Amino acid sequence: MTDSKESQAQTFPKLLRMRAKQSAGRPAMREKAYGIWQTWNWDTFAEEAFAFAGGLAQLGFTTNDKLIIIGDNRPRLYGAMVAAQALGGIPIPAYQDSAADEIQYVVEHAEARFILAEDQEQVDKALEIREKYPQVEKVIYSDPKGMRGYDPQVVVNIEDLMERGREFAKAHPGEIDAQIDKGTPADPAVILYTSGTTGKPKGVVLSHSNLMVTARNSIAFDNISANEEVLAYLPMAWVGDNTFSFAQAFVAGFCVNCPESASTVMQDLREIGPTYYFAPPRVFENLLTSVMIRMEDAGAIKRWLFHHFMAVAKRVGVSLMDGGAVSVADRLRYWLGDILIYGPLKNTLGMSRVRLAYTAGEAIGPELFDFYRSLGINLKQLYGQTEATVFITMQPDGEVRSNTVGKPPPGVKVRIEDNSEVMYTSPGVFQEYFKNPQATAETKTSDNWVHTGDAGYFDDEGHLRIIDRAKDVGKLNDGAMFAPKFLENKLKFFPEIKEVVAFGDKRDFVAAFINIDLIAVGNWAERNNISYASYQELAAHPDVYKLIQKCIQQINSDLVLDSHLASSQILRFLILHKELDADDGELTRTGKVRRRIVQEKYQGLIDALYSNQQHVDIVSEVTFEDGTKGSVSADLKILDLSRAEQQTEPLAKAS
Amino acid sequence: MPMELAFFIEVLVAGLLSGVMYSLVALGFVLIFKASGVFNFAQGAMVLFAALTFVRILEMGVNFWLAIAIALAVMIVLAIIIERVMLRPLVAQPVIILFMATIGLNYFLEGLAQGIWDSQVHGLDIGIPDVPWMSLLESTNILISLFDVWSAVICGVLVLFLAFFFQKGRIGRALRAVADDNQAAMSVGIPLQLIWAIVWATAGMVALVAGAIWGQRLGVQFSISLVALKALPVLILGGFNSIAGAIIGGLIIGASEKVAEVYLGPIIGGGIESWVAYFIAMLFLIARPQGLFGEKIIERV
Amino acid sequence: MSEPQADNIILGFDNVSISFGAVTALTQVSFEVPEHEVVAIIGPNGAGKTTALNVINGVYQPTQGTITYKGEVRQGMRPHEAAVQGIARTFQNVALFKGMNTVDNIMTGRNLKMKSNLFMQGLYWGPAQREEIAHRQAVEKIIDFLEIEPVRKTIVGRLPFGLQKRVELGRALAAEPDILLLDEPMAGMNLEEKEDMCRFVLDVNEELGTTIVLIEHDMSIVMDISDRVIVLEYGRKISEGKPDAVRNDQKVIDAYLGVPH
Amino acid sequence: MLYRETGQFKTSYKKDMAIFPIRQDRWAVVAMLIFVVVVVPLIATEHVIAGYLIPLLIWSIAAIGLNILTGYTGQLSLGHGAFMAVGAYAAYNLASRIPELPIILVFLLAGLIAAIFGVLVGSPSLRIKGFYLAVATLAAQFFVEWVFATFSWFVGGAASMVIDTPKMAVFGYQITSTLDNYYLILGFVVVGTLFAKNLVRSEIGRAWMAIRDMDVAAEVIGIQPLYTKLSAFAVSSFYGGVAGALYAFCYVKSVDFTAFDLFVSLKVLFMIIIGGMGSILGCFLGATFIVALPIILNELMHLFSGQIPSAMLSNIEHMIFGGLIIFFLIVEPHGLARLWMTAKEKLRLWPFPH
Repeated sequence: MTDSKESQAQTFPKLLRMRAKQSAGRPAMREKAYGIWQTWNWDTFAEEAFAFAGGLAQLGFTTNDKLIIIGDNRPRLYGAMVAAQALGGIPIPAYQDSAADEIQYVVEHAEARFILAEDQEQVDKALEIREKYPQVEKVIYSDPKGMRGYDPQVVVNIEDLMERGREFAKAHPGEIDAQIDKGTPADPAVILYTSGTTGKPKGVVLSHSNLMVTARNSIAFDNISANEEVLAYLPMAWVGDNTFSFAQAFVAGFCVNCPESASTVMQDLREIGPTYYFAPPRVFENLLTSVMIRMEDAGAIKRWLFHHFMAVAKRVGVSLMDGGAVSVADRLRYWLGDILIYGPLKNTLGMSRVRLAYTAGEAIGPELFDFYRSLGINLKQLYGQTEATVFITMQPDGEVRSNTVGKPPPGVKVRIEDNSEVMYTSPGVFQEYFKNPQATAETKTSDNWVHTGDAGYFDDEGHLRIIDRAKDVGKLNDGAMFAPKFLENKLKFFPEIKEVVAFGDKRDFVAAFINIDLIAVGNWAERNNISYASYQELAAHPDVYKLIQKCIQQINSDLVLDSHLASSQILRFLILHKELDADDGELTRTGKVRRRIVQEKYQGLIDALYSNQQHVDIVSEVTFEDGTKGSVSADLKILDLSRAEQQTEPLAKAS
Repeated sequence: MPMELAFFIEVLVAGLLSGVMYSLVALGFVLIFKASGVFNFAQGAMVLFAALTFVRILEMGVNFWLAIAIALAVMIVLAIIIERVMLRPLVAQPVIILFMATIGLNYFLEGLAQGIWDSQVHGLDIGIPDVPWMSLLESTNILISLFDVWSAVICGVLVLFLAFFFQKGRIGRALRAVADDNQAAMSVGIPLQLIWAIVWATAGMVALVAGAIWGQRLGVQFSISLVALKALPVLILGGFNSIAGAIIGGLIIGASEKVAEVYLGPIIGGGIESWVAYFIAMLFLIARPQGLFGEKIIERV
Repeated sequence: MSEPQADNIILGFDNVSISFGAVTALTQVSFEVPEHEVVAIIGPNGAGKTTALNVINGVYQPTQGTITYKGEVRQGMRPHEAAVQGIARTFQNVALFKGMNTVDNIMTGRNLKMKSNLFMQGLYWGPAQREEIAHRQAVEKIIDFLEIEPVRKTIVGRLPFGLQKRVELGRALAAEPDILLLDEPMAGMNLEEKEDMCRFVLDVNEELGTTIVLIEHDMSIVMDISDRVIVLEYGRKISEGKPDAVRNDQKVIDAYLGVPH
Repeated sequence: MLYRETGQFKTSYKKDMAIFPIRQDRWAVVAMLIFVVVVVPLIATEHVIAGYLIPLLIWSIAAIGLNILTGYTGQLSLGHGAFMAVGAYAAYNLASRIPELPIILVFLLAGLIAAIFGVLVGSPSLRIKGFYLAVATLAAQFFVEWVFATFSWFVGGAASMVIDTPKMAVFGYQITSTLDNYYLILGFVVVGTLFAKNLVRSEIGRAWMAIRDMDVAAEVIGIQPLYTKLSAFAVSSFYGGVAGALYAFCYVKSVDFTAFDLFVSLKVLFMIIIGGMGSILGCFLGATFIVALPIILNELMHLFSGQIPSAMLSNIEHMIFGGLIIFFLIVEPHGLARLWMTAKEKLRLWPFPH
């Protein structure tokens, strides 16, 4: 991007003002609402955003004020981010499915006076917060459904506010523009509260420059154009969404599409057919699981076609994409497969038009990764953090590997500490943790290098490989390295296994908790005439134990081949009686296991794993959907596995 | 008796006598409609099939009564086959689908009947002389064919027998239960399939009688399959699901059709018997949509 | 119990009786429905509740007595005329058009507001197309309101019962009625669906000011959402009033407990 | 498989409510149009066009008419042949008595006259329903047959009761060749199909279907039963009338009351049942099936044994025809259109089963 005007626009309000002129008539945002894709062009989008800014100003919103934004991905909420920025304020998107008390911490910590809540549900949360934290002055809502009987002094409709803004702009022309002009690149553009695995969330302050420069660099890195279509379906509070659906969209000028509701994401994805797609490994995994389950029900011919051509794709698909040597016969086979299977499959997955797809957040199973790539979807990995404004390393086209996360893009420097921890410095390095200088100092060195907390190394090709959280990497009692994440990810690639927590640090051997995948195992159970009433019942079934045992044995025999990890074989396991749940604090809101909390909560189970017991009783507390708490008790079986021995054939040894 | 009056009575009685035949055919429709909700369009083809079977067996030199018995057996077998092959697989379908199937059946049976027995005109003599009833002619100056009287008597007996058979007794109760609600009837153990086979076999018997009588009149040939259409106005008038309606309706239609044909026909062009019965029935229906004996339908919502 | 003011009565029954042959379904029933209220009709099975609704919207004509609607005594009104006059309703067993999808079903509710003639519709040109689109917009608002977006284009025959009830409510709402008759809107629903349905009913009543007459068996729902309750038994009104008062009425308790009389 | 809809999103109701919202369908329709307009005249022999395609197209129009009444509105009719007859005779009388009328207008007026007749026949439909109404339409069928067989005024006094149709010209261009007739009919088919498709997706179409699916509920939500049913009768018999006129003028080139007997009514009914009730596409599929079936049966039987007497041949044809109808109703009571829909759905979901 060498547009001179664009490089002058160094804050998002300025950039939007420019887009409104330069890209008028081109779609900026769409939202599936009332049955069709309602479209905001850049000019109308900007007009609404700045009208809202005017309205906010009328409410007394001013420099350094915080605007808490709670809701699904909606054009108006994105507009509100710019509106807050235009007045020198800071938008703080919050996770929309968080409970009121979780958001309350953010509101209080940020000392916010204004909350923008998407709909009645969020307004109720906001008012609940306000009861305990009356400093909240106004709650603005965008979806008027059910909104009656609320105190008009506190609860305000965004449309009314925009109207007031427009009147204000008429009465004071140039006022908002003047405010926008005051903004500088170093101003904070957004505060993103990271849920973190421990302790209270920290507010990562990112400046306009952070977002804009990294966006510009990444756009250049992948040749992203103004013609991309993306689907904004991941939480606005997550840094990735801020980058992909906001910063990159503004800089490149492409169109962001907001799904109708969480339940229609797949359908909306198919309709839009994004060209640029982002999803965490979990989503790709779920999609693959659903593909496999749906194929189970297909007729024999279709199943045969599917498996036959998927085998072809597995063999040649990836090298075709990477420009490797493929025989003409295989090219022909792949072409036929594309007509019969890959094309239709991508179509049903909504990925026909995907030109560029990224996954990040967690390691992705190599087979999962290769599955998508072999279909001809240009799926790549990147490694990033909120503190880095996402990008630390990215995979360049043609250098995509399943087990590494790529190279640092231009502008980013990465080094590995002696304890294997990865550190980086880049234009995206965050300003500070909001109101937390101590944490800032712990994470960021004075010369702007950031501790990632991840352990990794550069391989021979110069690609970074992340093994685990630095603090989680431990040692077994025999001195061998123990990287739980690595084991867990390997196991999680089995569709039957949803979640794994592995233990082994300062232990004699590795043991694990397993969560089965209710859909995949349920389907398997149905086919095998195993009846069950609940997750708990299914999880405790002896045949299910056998099923999982087989998976683990397979992993064990893989591990035995790796000299560093041979000791990490899982020798005992149990299947948890409940699914790990974010509502119970066992997972983060982004779905990562909170290892420490799990360890504390299930200490009894861990002790049992390292005893001779063949089963163990457990009573645990659960939080139901309506917020009430209850307890679940169960008697869990523990299964032993024999240690796999390396084959003593000389060939295997030689390799 | 004056000529005009005698002539009118002649016309009226002839109409009534042919009306009995309409009643019989209409009864075939009604029974099937009550049992399965189907308007059996193949009734005409069944008449043709039964008559052809009968006449060809007779022509082989088989004894009259044996021929009747064989033809009847054929019609019963046919009914069972129809139930097995056609009705059973269509049990849950909308009535219009069943109706269409009977039209298909109509084509099939026409083809089958003429394919097996050929499509020539076959003369048939069932032993009733088609001569005037002399004593009546002499005493009252009214000319009525003995054949009409005898065939009316045969039909009338059959009609009364069937009406009794299907109104009273176990079969009758079962039939009514089926007519009210297929599913409910099945759930209390009434063998739906058996009921269907019985009503279709009965329709086959009706077809045989109608075919035999009409066959002597017109010769057994394709056109006697149209006789069944004559019964349709009776159904409108009497109601698709009323046995009594079929009887009374048949008489009304028979009489009024003849009267209209004789007195109205010459005025407006003749050949009006193809539609006039329908018009009479229609006029009646507009006044009373549920037919003569149909119950007023209270629509439940 | 306070008598409603005469000037805000939208619907009145005065000594209404109806019989089918020998069966008398309603006997001299009188009541009044004040505008903007939620009125529940309750009573044991066969009490004549559905018949009362059928009389209101013209499916049946009363044998005796008069019905006053919007201040005028009504005579021989056909159901479609009632619809034009602002009376909409839903049915106990869901009477959707099973061959059509959700959008089209709700669109039929707006048919009476559509003016294009047949020829223009066949051309689908200009005003006819604009009219279709305008009404589609209105229908989409209802779909949004009832939260049935995911099944927008699903043939309603394939929907679960609870959703069908919602679509049917949508179809009734599409006519923008002044008075909405709901025949057991929550029958056959689970608790969550019932709660949703209650919310919709109250929203309609409060946001649009629509008068609602509903039949419901679930007493807790009746007590929660209705302003006024009418109790029928064997075609006669045995009680009427505020929910609390009716609940404590001995005659009602007897009727529900089945005390012989 | 071929249906790849990813990326086909609608940003306006106009696009969402289009007749063919899926791009692949639009291509298929355009390809079909090019085929029938350009390719068919190039590759088909005169015999094929005159003997097969022209009747196929005319039957399609007739089937659209009956499908509107029976498939969309749920009013069973056994008198569609009567409406066709009225159209044919009306067209003949208009064309021969007022020669200056443009022929297209003649056909449209003929349709209109048939529509008026249809409204008359349908007028009892408010009171009588189901098979009663079907028998009422049967009455119309017999009545019309009788009228045209009895009064020679309708054929300009011709004693044979059958008469040739006059010559036709469109905007001064004489319609003489088979291809001229083909294009004239094709024009009616295209416009008529579009018109019908628009009707069934509009207010009136929804009213028809509402009456069909649940007439009490339809009335309760404000649909006037009488107007709705009569409009269906009117539109239905309009199409029937135009089809009848085209049949007489462009296919058999004479008006003959025996050409529109009860079996014609049944034939059209078969078309919509086999093609698919409540589907415009089904009208074409059904007409194709009914036109093609005897041809195929004939060819097949000639192939296997040339020496079967023709009477026997006709009987076997009847049996196969009737048997196929029953078979078809058992296997797919919703007709070819439903089969097509299912196939399409499968193609959309391919390789997944659901």
